[in-house]
Order: sequence, then structure tokens, then C-alpha cells
Amino acid sequence: MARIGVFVCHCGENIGATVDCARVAEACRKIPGVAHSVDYKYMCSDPGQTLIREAIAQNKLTGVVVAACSPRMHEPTFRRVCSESGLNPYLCEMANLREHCSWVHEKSDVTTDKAIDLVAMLVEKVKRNKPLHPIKVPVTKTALVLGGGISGIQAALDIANAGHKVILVERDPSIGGHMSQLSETFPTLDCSQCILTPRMVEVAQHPNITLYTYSELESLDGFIGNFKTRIRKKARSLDEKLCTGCGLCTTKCPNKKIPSEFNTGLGMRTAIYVPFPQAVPNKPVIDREHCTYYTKGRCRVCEKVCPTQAIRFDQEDQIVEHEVGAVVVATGFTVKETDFFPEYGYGKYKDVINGLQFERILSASGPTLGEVKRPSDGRVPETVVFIACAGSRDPAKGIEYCSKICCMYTAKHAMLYKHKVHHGQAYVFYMDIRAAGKMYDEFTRRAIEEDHVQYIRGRVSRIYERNGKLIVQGADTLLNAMPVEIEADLVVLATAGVANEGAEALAQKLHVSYDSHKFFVEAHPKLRPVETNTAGVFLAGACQSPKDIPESVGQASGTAAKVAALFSMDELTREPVVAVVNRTAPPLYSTCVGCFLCQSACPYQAIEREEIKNRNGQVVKTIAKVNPGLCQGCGTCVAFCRSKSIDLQGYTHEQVYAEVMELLS
Amino acid sequence: MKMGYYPGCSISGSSREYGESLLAVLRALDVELAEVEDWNCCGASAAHNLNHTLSLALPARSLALAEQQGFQELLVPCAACFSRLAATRKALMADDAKRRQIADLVELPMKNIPVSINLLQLLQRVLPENLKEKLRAPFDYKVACYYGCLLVRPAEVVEFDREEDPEEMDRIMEKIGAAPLDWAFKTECCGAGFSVPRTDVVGRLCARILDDAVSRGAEAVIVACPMCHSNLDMRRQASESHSGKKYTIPILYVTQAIGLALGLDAKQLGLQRHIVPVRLSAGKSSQILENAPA
Amino acid sequence: MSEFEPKIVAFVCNWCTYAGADLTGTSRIKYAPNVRIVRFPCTGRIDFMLLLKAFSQGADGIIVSGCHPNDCHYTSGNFHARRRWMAFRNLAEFMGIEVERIQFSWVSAAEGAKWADLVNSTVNRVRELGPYDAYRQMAASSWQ
Amino acid sequence: MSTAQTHSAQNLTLADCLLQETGVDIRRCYQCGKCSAGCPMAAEMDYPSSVWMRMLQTGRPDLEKAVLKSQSIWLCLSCESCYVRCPMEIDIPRVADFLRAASKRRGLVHPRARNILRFHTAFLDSIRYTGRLYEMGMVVDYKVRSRKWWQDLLTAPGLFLRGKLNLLPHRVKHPKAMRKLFKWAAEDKEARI
Ligand SMILES: Cc1cc2nc3c(=O)[nH]c(=O)nc-3n(C[C@H](O)[C@H](O)[C@H](O)COP(=O)(O)OP(=O)(O)OC[C@H]3O[C@@H](n4cnc5c(N)ncnc54)[C@H](O)[C@@H]3O)c2cc1C
Ligand SMILES: Cc1cc2nc3c(=O)[nH]c(=O)nc-3n(C[C@H](O)[C@H](O)[C@H](O)COP(=O)(O)OP(=O)(O)OC[C@H]3O[C@@H](n4cnc5c(N)ncnc54)[C@H](O)[C@@H]3O)c2cc1C
Ligand code: SF4
Ligand code: SF4
Ligand code: SF4
Ligand code: SF4
Ligand code: SF4
Ligand code: SF4
Ligand code: SF4
Ligand code: SF4
Repeated sequence: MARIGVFVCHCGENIGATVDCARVAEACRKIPGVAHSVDYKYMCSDPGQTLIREAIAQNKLTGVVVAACSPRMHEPTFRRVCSESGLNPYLCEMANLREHCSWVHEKSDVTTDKAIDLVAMLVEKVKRNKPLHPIKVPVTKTALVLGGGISGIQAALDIANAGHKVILVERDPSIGGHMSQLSETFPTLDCSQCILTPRMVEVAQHPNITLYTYSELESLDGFIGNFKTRIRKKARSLDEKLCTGCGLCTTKCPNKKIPSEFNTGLGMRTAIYVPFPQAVPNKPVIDREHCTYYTKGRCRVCEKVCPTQAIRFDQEDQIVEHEVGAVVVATGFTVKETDFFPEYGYGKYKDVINGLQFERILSASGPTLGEVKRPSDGRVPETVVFIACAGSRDPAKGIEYCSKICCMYTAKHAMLYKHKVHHGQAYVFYMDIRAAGKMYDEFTRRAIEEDHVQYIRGRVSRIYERNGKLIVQGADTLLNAMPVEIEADLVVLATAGVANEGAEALAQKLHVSYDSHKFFVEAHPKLRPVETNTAGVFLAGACQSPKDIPESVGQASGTAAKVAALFSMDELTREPVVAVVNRTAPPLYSTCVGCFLCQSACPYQAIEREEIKNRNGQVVKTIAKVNPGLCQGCGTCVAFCRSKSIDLQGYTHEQVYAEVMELLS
Repeated sequence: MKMGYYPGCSISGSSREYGESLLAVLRALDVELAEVEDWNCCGASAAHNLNHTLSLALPARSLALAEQQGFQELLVPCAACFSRLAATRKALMADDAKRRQIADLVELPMKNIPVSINLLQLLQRVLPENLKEKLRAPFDYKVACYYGCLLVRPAEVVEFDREEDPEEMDRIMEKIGAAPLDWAFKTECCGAGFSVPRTDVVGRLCARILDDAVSRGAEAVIVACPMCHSNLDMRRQASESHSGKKYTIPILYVTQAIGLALGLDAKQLGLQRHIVPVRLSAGKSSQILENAPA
Repeated sequence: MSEFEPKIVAFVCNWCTYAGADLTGTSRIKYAPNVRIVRFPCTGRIDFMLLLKAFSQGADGIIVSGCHPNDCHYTSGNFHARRRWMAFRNLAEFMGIEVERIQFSWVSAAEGAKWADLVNSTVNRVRELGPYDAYRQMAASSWQ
Repeated sequence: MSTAQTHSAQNLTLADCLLQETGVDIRRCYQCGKCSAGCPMAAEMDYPSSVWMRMLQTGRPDLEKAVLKSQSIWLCLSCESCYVRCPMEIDIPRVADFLRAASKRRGLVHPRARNILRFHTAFLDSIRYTGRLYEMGMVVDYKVRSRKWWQDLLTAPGLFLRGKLNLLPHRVKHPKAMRKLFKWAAEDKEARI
């Protein structure tokens, strides 16, 4: 027989002035199963808590209802009180007499009647509450970081410096990401490589970091604190332990005319190559698509010249497995190519390039060694037109959003161009200058005021080539949309920042959601910007939306703090509000019919298949099973299950039906 | 089933050489056409300039007749008519009420409105792959293919080729031995219906087009639209008085060029009807064409 | 004889509407006392048989409310709820249930005033519809 | 009484009417200027397309009137190059069609655009009676309307010599059907000829 205690709080005048608390307590005393019912001025005060504690002990209560404020306020307080008195905290419920009653209604009998109803409902619920025990899950204190751009590097270093192990997986042969391709960076114009390379080296040498480059995530299973991951190490075609990085192979490889990805097609590389001189690791890979040995079966020059016999033509991809407790996704972004723009020539004009290509042209280590020369004929361009919002803010092209970084890098480009070609003329066609950041607007103003870059407000309609010049047709919308035609030598499109190819597939592997543009979605746009909806998977950098370096690094450090906080615990404690599929003995008689409707409904992939075997080991039935580590307790599965085989602890069918029945009886 | 043929007013009047050359070439290629009986004017730019409803009603009547006469596809060689007919079909397919209204007015069912195709679409289909072998006199000139506005725009209505830098006419020209040039004014407007009321505008716009074609070494401009032709050919004087330059470059219909390559008679192709004489340099091919007005 | 006072049961999610109703309280916005809130983790948890049960037990009107689309604490629970509601609605209509007594809504944690409006408008509507005795009789005879 | 006042009396701006009648929503325009940048006529327009979009967005009767009185709307060639490039997919030539109809209805046609209007009218009149364009008749009609007697006198004989001008009109077999269409269209709400 249940022995429920009811504790009605006046909250001073807050409840007491509107609801007749004494009458509530008295009415509750008459409910069958209520062993004790009192009212008191301030339940949450020390004397109030003591009163509850004593009542539990004296009356041997089996459940408690505190009729006071919102459970969102004091449920933890009163559950703790119960727990201290030896009563399972999940046997305590709160009736909300303040926010849902006294504060919203006038003083009257009707209000008091409602208060009585609210308490009675919870009394019926508590009668059916079961003791629950917080779920504890162990934490593997190793983080998986995907992507070795500045975001991944920063996150990896911060986590590693907090004393935890990190596995960093980079798809390309070297870490560095886009930042390694940049010339100088706004708003301070410091050299990108100079500030990045030390960090790349630190990653390579950090005792807590295991680096897999030229590798990709194969799969991720499990749940927060307990993931299992498989990583595909693509064959570099050489023994990394033997290779000393001398580079002899790369200089001797006869296959020298492959457009270099790092130089955005503006320079060439060999078939065995290191993407750039400061690469980490500084070990080459053979690009099998272009290597003459793989395509035609002859050559093997690299093998002959290698002083350490490191080349391994027969090397195969390797799968490595790791257990990790958290995942940081930092796979970055990419930019649209010029062939995305029919009106600007579908990419057919060599001197219409995108911003990343211009970074390579400006870069001291780039294909022109930092001299501004145009791709078609190597001449120094006298007139350069920069076009902002190329593809961004363009619903007709399917990209409504602002790419955020291009106003700034366009100002930087125009500025750097003017620094290098003093007599040159730089025009920027823009729609708005979005430079919101510390020292950002000052930066774009400097381009205009000190470097005399001509900013024209208007979008370019069309570009065509005539006599080696690019005719740029625009309009100045600040001058009654007067047509402006510029004969340019070089046009730089600030093309939209977009999600990586394959981002969708990666998101599915990681069970994180992505938006309509395939950027990964954070758990809450303001308050949980580095988490995803999958517990234990975090985001950093431009994979979430286009971002500049300061923002990427800030977010990466935020992510690292989240991971470190997670790893500061040996075990995770989770609310036991999780779903369970009923299990009978023998299991064969579970009412679950194995339809797995629940599985398709669960937003957290928490429902697994469990095979019930007979004594001979034959599978006799497949039923659903909830993984309590993944279940977040939303209850969606419960509503989906037609055979009512799955129930949500704390909100069982029995409990909620009892509430409703009581309320209307 | 023969393909329906909607010649349009220009071909029946000021651009008759387009119709003549088209029929001659298609005959040579064994393509049969049947003119839609009792077709009427599509309204051109005048109708939609003044009255949107009329701009649908006029083409709709011709489409309804074509449907009644059993055509599923309609060859519409004039780019302006083509654009009007295609747009009308699209609009009526999306607006049941309007379609029924018009059907009542013209007292025809209008259920399966025929699809309009332009001449290039038809040529794409019917020009044999090995055409080059059959040519009597390969048209080996540098040509600037001029598509104008209405053949390729807007894409969702015409559903043909690329909106910017289209390519189909260039492919066709390659097939008859010509060297199509990469030039910048393939789709820049020639002044369209302003030929009469604002000849000055036509002069300015056509001069830009001719300048670009000539400066890139084109020996002829190829068109597939009577309006483009009349603006570039008949209104040549206006271009010249705008730029103060003299342009001798001839404007040929795509069908005239094909006809010449197939060895058809220049007169049959209506070359004598041009205002700008079609003088193509000798020596390159067998043709020397002198076609001053009669 | 006093006016008919409908009984309204509200099934709300913990994260948005429950908190929204809390805000109505902290803002001291007054509304009709006819409503009793039953708290759920998420509207996705609500099984619609419960609604029928509530009617058969004496409810005259029902509110179901949770997070706005895309704001669901559990990502998609409210989408599932909405989809099931659409299916249920047809079924309920077919069964002759007065679906206009069921008010589906979205109230976020910041919409205290909206909660009050929702309750008041539902109470008024149900007051006009009158007591739902018809269902109770029907249920009493068929629900055993 | 100007129609602009009727609009404000109904609290409907020209942009509202445009949206209702054509489905084109110019509020989407964010003044990027791409349409004006590529318009072959922008240089001659008093207000290029992006500017008239902005004027309509204000909903101010004086600016609406200025647009309707402008020459620009009559200079639009319907070449569609603006439409295919507009990032907001606004059917600008359709807007121009609407504005011309409205301008004509309210008697606000720019004096220098009257010849364009006369030409269109002559064109339609030609097909109203014959069903097919009678170029010669139309040109003569236009000349009468525009008083541009001398224009085209230089090219017409050349055309005639080349067999390009028909002396007699073609007619459709059922001119009545044509007139019915014209009548129906004329009753349409957007524009009366
Ligand atoms: C033209 C241009 C100029 C810029 N100039 C500046 C500037 O001056 N100042 C500034 O602050 N910012 C600038 N930026 C922005 C800057 O590049 C970004 O902020 C920064 O690169 C974001 O870093 P990230 O690590 O998030 O992404 P990325 O740099 O894109 O790095 C992502 C990394 O993840 C790897 N990866 C991708 N997919 C996978 C996968 N599936 N598995 C494993 N690894 C994967 C990639 O290979 C890459 O190494 C500029 C950007 C551009 C395009
Ligand atoms: C009008 C307006 C509208 C906005 N709207 C939005 C919006 O819609 N969305 C959005 O994302 N952001 C918005 N913001 C921005 C948002 O308010 C800020 O991002 C946010 O408040 C910053 O939080 P903070 O904690 O850094 O600083 P603050 O909110 O300023 O908090 C600083 C705290 O520190 C205390 N403090 C100050 N000095 C001391 C001291 N010496 N010792 C101890 N304590 C001290 C202050 O009392 C204060 O409590 C808006 C801002 C404004 C002004
Ligand atoms: S328990 Fe809640 S209602 Fe009671 S005194 Fe404390 S705050 Fe007020
Ligand atoms: S030659 Fe051998 S050791 Fe040197 S970089 Fe190449 S593979 Fe490495
Ligand atoms: S085998 Fe391949 S990688 Fe090696 S040198 Fe030859 S082409 Fe280059
Ligand atoms: S950052 Fe500037 S250039 Fe880039 S999309 Fe936004 S407004 Fe356009
Ligand atoms: S929905 Fe119910 S019956 Fe179906 S698999 Fe899940 S628990 Fe079993
Ligand atoms: S309660 Fe929610 S999270 Fe848990 S198993 Fe069910 S649907 Fe999945
Ligand atoms: S192109 Fe479109 S959005 Fe841009 S100004 Fe013109 S109408 Fe407006
Ligand atoms: S359709 Fe009209 S407004 Fe648009 S570009 Fe052509 S002439 Fe200009």
C-alpha cells in the first residue's frame, strides 16, 4: 500500500494569498494512499526541507508530492531532500501551484479546486512511480578530431594540452587546410604560413596526438564516452617509417604536369608529391590516378632513386580501429569554382579566377612567388576587378546565405594587390560591405581611403573577353544604376563558401544533422553552438558555416573545453528517463513484435535490434532494445509502438493514464 | 506524322527568304512539314507590351488549331514566335481556368497543347551525323553565330541550350564545315521590335554586335530569327550611321548556310533578297555570290 | 444555474510549452482556470489514445502543445507528433469525434502571453461547443 | 482624378496590384543592380530597372507616378537578359509589361515614348482585322499615327524590289474569331487597349 506525503507550500504570499493552502492539504489527506499532508510557508527553506525529511522518516513515506513552484525550479532540491532521507529521488514529484495556478488565476474557490486537482493528479502518478537509478556510463578519454585545418589543429592541441589523447584524421596528405593556402590574413595582414606552420609542427610532435593523414573516417558507432571508430588509411604507396622526406623522388618523377590542388590548378606537381614544402608530415604520396606505373605499368623511377627503399607500390589501404569518448568534426568547407557562373564565362576565361586562386598568386610560396601575374600570359595586371557576393546571396543560384568571409578577404585582396602593383587600379563591385568584427570595418575603410581601391555598389551582370581584356559590365546603384564598363586584366570572384563535397555522407556516418546547404547543424544556434544533437559529437570551424580564422579558432577552443569537461569525469551520469522495451521471462514472450517502427522514429538511433535465441542458438525472434547510453528520453518511440511494448521511465503509460483519470474523476 | 509548321508573319512577308531556304533545306533532308491551317499572328512584342491576356490569347488560337489538326509538335522558325508560343503553352498548362476560357472562345478543346520547337532543335535532330561527307560545297567560313534574346531565354520557358553562351548553332555550323567563332554578343539584344519606332536604338545595338563579330574576324553572321535578320541586315544603314563605320559582313539564316553547303541554288535560298549583299570571299570555296537587288 | 465550465486538459512538452506556461505565471498574466496541465518530455511522446481516454473521462476540450518546428529539444519529436496528429485527426473525424475540441499549437518557452491566449481561446470555443457528453455516452457504451 | 489616388484609397500600392495580377513580387528586389548592369537600354533609361524597382518598393504615389510617366518602361525591349541574371528571379520584363499597361490606362505615357506605343497599337490593329500582320498596312498606319512620313522611305522601295513587302494583306479565314479574342482580352482587368 502506498504511503504518500503531500507538502503544500505557501511561498509566502505567492501561493498562499490566492490558494487556500490549508484546504488543499486537507483535501489531499482524504485521497486514498496519502499518509501525510501538511502545508507550510516556505518549503524550500531549511526548516521546510527538515519538515519533509522528518515526515519521510516518521511516516515511512513511499512517495512525496511537493505542491509548490515549477519543477523546473525546485525539483532537484526536493529530490535531493528525499534522497537524503533514504527515499529514491524519482519517487518525488512536484505539483505546480505557483506558475500554473496562483500566479495566473484570481483568488477563489475555483482556483483552490484547481490546486487540489493538480496535487491529486501527481499523487496518482507518484503512487505508480518506480525507483530509478541514474545511468552511469564510462568515458574513454580519447578524442577523435576529423579534419586538420586550423580548427582541427586548434581543437587537437587544446585537448592534447589538457592531458587527453587525440586521434587527428586528415583526408589530404598534409594537415593545414585552407589556411595553409592563404597569403596574408586579415585584419592584421600577418603571413598565414608563418603563424600556422608552428602549430602544424606542434601537432606532429605532440605526445598525446596520433596523426593519420591521407585518411578518412570509415565508420563511427556507439555513444557518448564510448564510440568505436574505424579509420581508413589510404595507401601512400610508401613506408612512412623508412621515408626520410628527402624529396628526391619528387624531383625525379618524370610525371610533372599534374595540376597542383594546393596551388588551385595554377601550378604543377609530380605524381609522387608533397602538397607544399611545409607539409606535415613531410612525406610524399603517390597519386595513383596519374602515376605512370599505375596507369601504364612502367616507370618506377621513384623506387630507383629513393635512398631508403621506402616506395611500396603494392601497399594497400589499411583500416585502423580506435575507441574514443568524443568526436570533434572540423572538416571545413570549400569555395565555388568559377565554372559555377554562366554569366562570367562558365570558367572558360583563364583570367577570371576565384579568391583562393588569388591567394595563391599573392602568396610568396605560390606559383608566381608572390608576384601578381595573371594566369593567361603571366603579365602583371594593371586593372583588377574584384566581384563580391559571387554566388552568395543569390537564391537563383541556390545559395541565399552570405558567405561572411568574402567582404573581408576581398578588401584584403584589393589592398595587397595595390601594395604590390602601385600603379595598378583595383575595383570592387559589392552589394554591402559586411565587416563586423574587431578592427574589421577599419580594415575595409583602409582599403578605400589609404589604398584608393574603387568600391562600386552594384552587381556585375556579365564578363566577356575582347582583345585580351576582360570587359566587366556593371552598374553603380548609387548613381541611378549608371552603367559601368571596365576593361580589366584580371577578375577575381569572391565565390561562395560552400560545404565540402561528401559532407552529407559524413554527417550520416556521424549521425549529426545538416542544413539544406549541407553544413552541419549545431545543437542550438545560440546556446549550444559547438555541440551537435548527438551527444559526444562536437563541431568546430567552417564545417558548420563559413567562418574566418578567429572565429574558427574560438569555436575550436570552445569545443576543446567541452571535450575536456567531458573527459574530466570517469563516468557520465545520465537521467534515468529513458525508454525500455518490456522484457519478460522467457524473452520470447516480449510483446514487441519486431516491427521496428520505433527504430525509424527515434531521433537518436538509440534503438537496436536484439536477437532472441533458443537453447540451440537459433534466432527465434528479433525484438527492439533501447541503448540507454544513446536514449535521450523523448518518448517518440513510445507513441509509435502499436503494441505498447516500449515505455518511457518516469512517464510510463500507467503513470500518465493515472494522472488523466484522476484529474477528470 | 508530319511535323506542324507555324511560319509566322515575318516569314510570310519581309523575311520570306528564311521560309524559302528553310523549306528548300528540309526538302533536301526529306523532312516533311505541314503548315498549320489558318494560323494567326502571335502578337509578337506588341501584344505583351500592351495586354498580357491578348499575348496569351493570340498564340493560343494557333496552338488550338494545331492541336485540332492533329499536331503534337510545331516547328516555329521565328525566334520571337517561338518564344511567344512556348511561353503561352507553359502559362496555359499552369492555369487551367485561363486555358478553359480560351478554349471556349476559340471553340476548340485545348487538351494536349502541341509543343513548339525552334529550328535549331529540329536541325539537331534531322541533320545526319555524316553530313560532312554529303556536302557539295563545305561552308568553310569563320562565322559568328548570333542567337539573339528569345531563342534561349528564359530557360524555363524555352528549355533549349544554355542561357549564356549557347552552343547549338555553333555545333550545326561545324557540321557544315564552318568555323564558329567564340565571340561575346551571341545573345545580346539587337533591338527586337524597335526596328520601326526607334531605329536609332536598333542601330546602336546592332553596331555593337557587328563590331564584335567583325573584330574577331567573322566572315558572316548566322541567325535563326527574322527579327535579328532584319535588324542586322535591313537596318544596316542605322548601324553604320551610329558608329560611322561601314560594315560589309553579310547576315545569313542558318538554313541559307546549310543550303549553300548542300549545294542548293542561291536564288532558291533567297540570298538575292538581302539588303546587304552576300559576298563571300572567293577561293575558299566554290561559291562566289553576287546578289545585288534585281 | 452557473454557466457551463469546460474541463480542458493540456498535454504539453517539458521544454517549450511547460516553460512557456511557467513564464505566463512569472509574468502574472491571468487566464481561465479551466485547464489542467499534464507534463510530457516531448509532444512526440503523446499517444493519441490518451486524448480519447481524456474525453471519455470527462474532458470537454484538449490542448496539445510543444516546441515550434525546428525548435524541438529532441530535434524531431514534434514533427513526428504533427505527422501522427494528421493521421489521427482523419481517423478521429471518421469515428465521429469532434476534432475541433482538440487544439494543436506551438508555444515556446518565451511565449507566456501566447499560452494565456491559447487557453482562453480554447476555453471560449469549447464553452460554445458545450459539454462533450455525447462522446462520454458513446464511450461508455462501446469502451465497455 | 488620378488613378494613383484610387490606389491609395484602397490602400493598395502599385506593387500590391502587380503582385496580385502577375504574381511577381518586387519586394524581393534588393537593389543589387545586376539587371541594370546588363540591360542594353539602361544608358537611355531615365530610371533603369533596379531604380524603378526601388521606387515601386516605397509605395509612394508620387514615385509610382514618376515610374508610370517614365520613358524607361517603354524602352524595355523584353530581351530578358535582366530576368535570366536576376539573383532574386524577378521577372522584370513582366513588370515592364504591367507598368506599360498601367501607364497607358492612366494616360501617363511619356511623350517621347508615344511612337513606341503607336507602333505597338498599329501592329495590333493590323492583326485585329486580318489575323496576320500586314506589314505594309501597319507601317502606313504607323506613319499616319506618328507623322513620320519620311522615315523608312529609303528602305521601303528596296524591300519591295526584293519581294519583301506584300502589297495585299493575308487574312485568316475566321476574322470573327480574332475579334472575339481581342474583345475578351480588352475586358481583362490588367489592361485595356
Ligand atoms: C580566399 C579566402 C581567403 C581567406 N582569407 C582569410 C583571412 O585573411 N583571414 C581569416 O581569418 N580567414 C580567411 N579565410 C577563411 C579561412 O580560410 C577559414 O576560416 C579557415 O580555413 C577555416 O578552417 P577550418 O579548419 O574550419 O576548415 P578548412 O581550412 O577547410 O580545413 C578543413 C580540413 O579538413 C579536411 N577534411 C575535409 N573533409 C574531411 C574528411 N571527411 N575527413 C577528414 N578530413 C577532412 C580538409 O582536407 C582540410 O584540411 C579565407 C578563406 C578564403 C576562401
Ligand atoms: C539592443 C541589443 C539587442 C541584442 N539582440 C541580440 C539578439 O537578438 N541576438 C543575439 O544573439 N545577441 C543580441 N545582442 C547581443 C547580446 O546582448 C550580447 O551578445 C550578450 O549580451 C553578450 O554577453 P556577455 O556576457 O558577453 O556580456 P553582457 O551581457 O554585457 O554581460 C556582462 C555582465 O558582466 C557584469 N559586469 C560588468 N562589469 C563587471 C565587473 N567589473 N565586475 C563584475 N561584473 C561585471 C555586467 O553587470 C553584466 O551582467 C543584443 C545586444 C543589444 C545591445
Ligand atoms: S518551494 Fe517554490 S513555491 Fe515554495 S517557497 Fe520555495 S520557491 Fe516558493
Ligand atoms: S626519396 Fe624516398 S625517402 Fe626521399 S622523400 Fe621520396 S620516399 Fe621519402
Ligand atoms: S612510378 Fe609514378 S610516382 Fe614514381 S616516378 Fe614514376 S610516375 Fe612518378
Ligand atoms: S561576406 Fe560580403 S561578399 Fe561575402 S557574401 Fe557576404 S556580403 Fe557578399
Ligand atoms: S514499435 Fe514496439 S513492437 Fe515495434 S519494434 Fe518497437 S517496441 Fe517492438
Ligand atoms: S525515448 Fe526517444 S531517444 Fe529514447 S529510444 Fe525512444 S525515441 Fe529514442
Ligand atoms: S537584378 Fe533583380 S534583385 Fe537585382 S536589382 Fe534587378 S530586380 Fe532587383
Ligand atoms: S528586358 Fe527590358 S529591362 Fe530587361 S534587360 Fe532587356 S531591355 Fe532591359
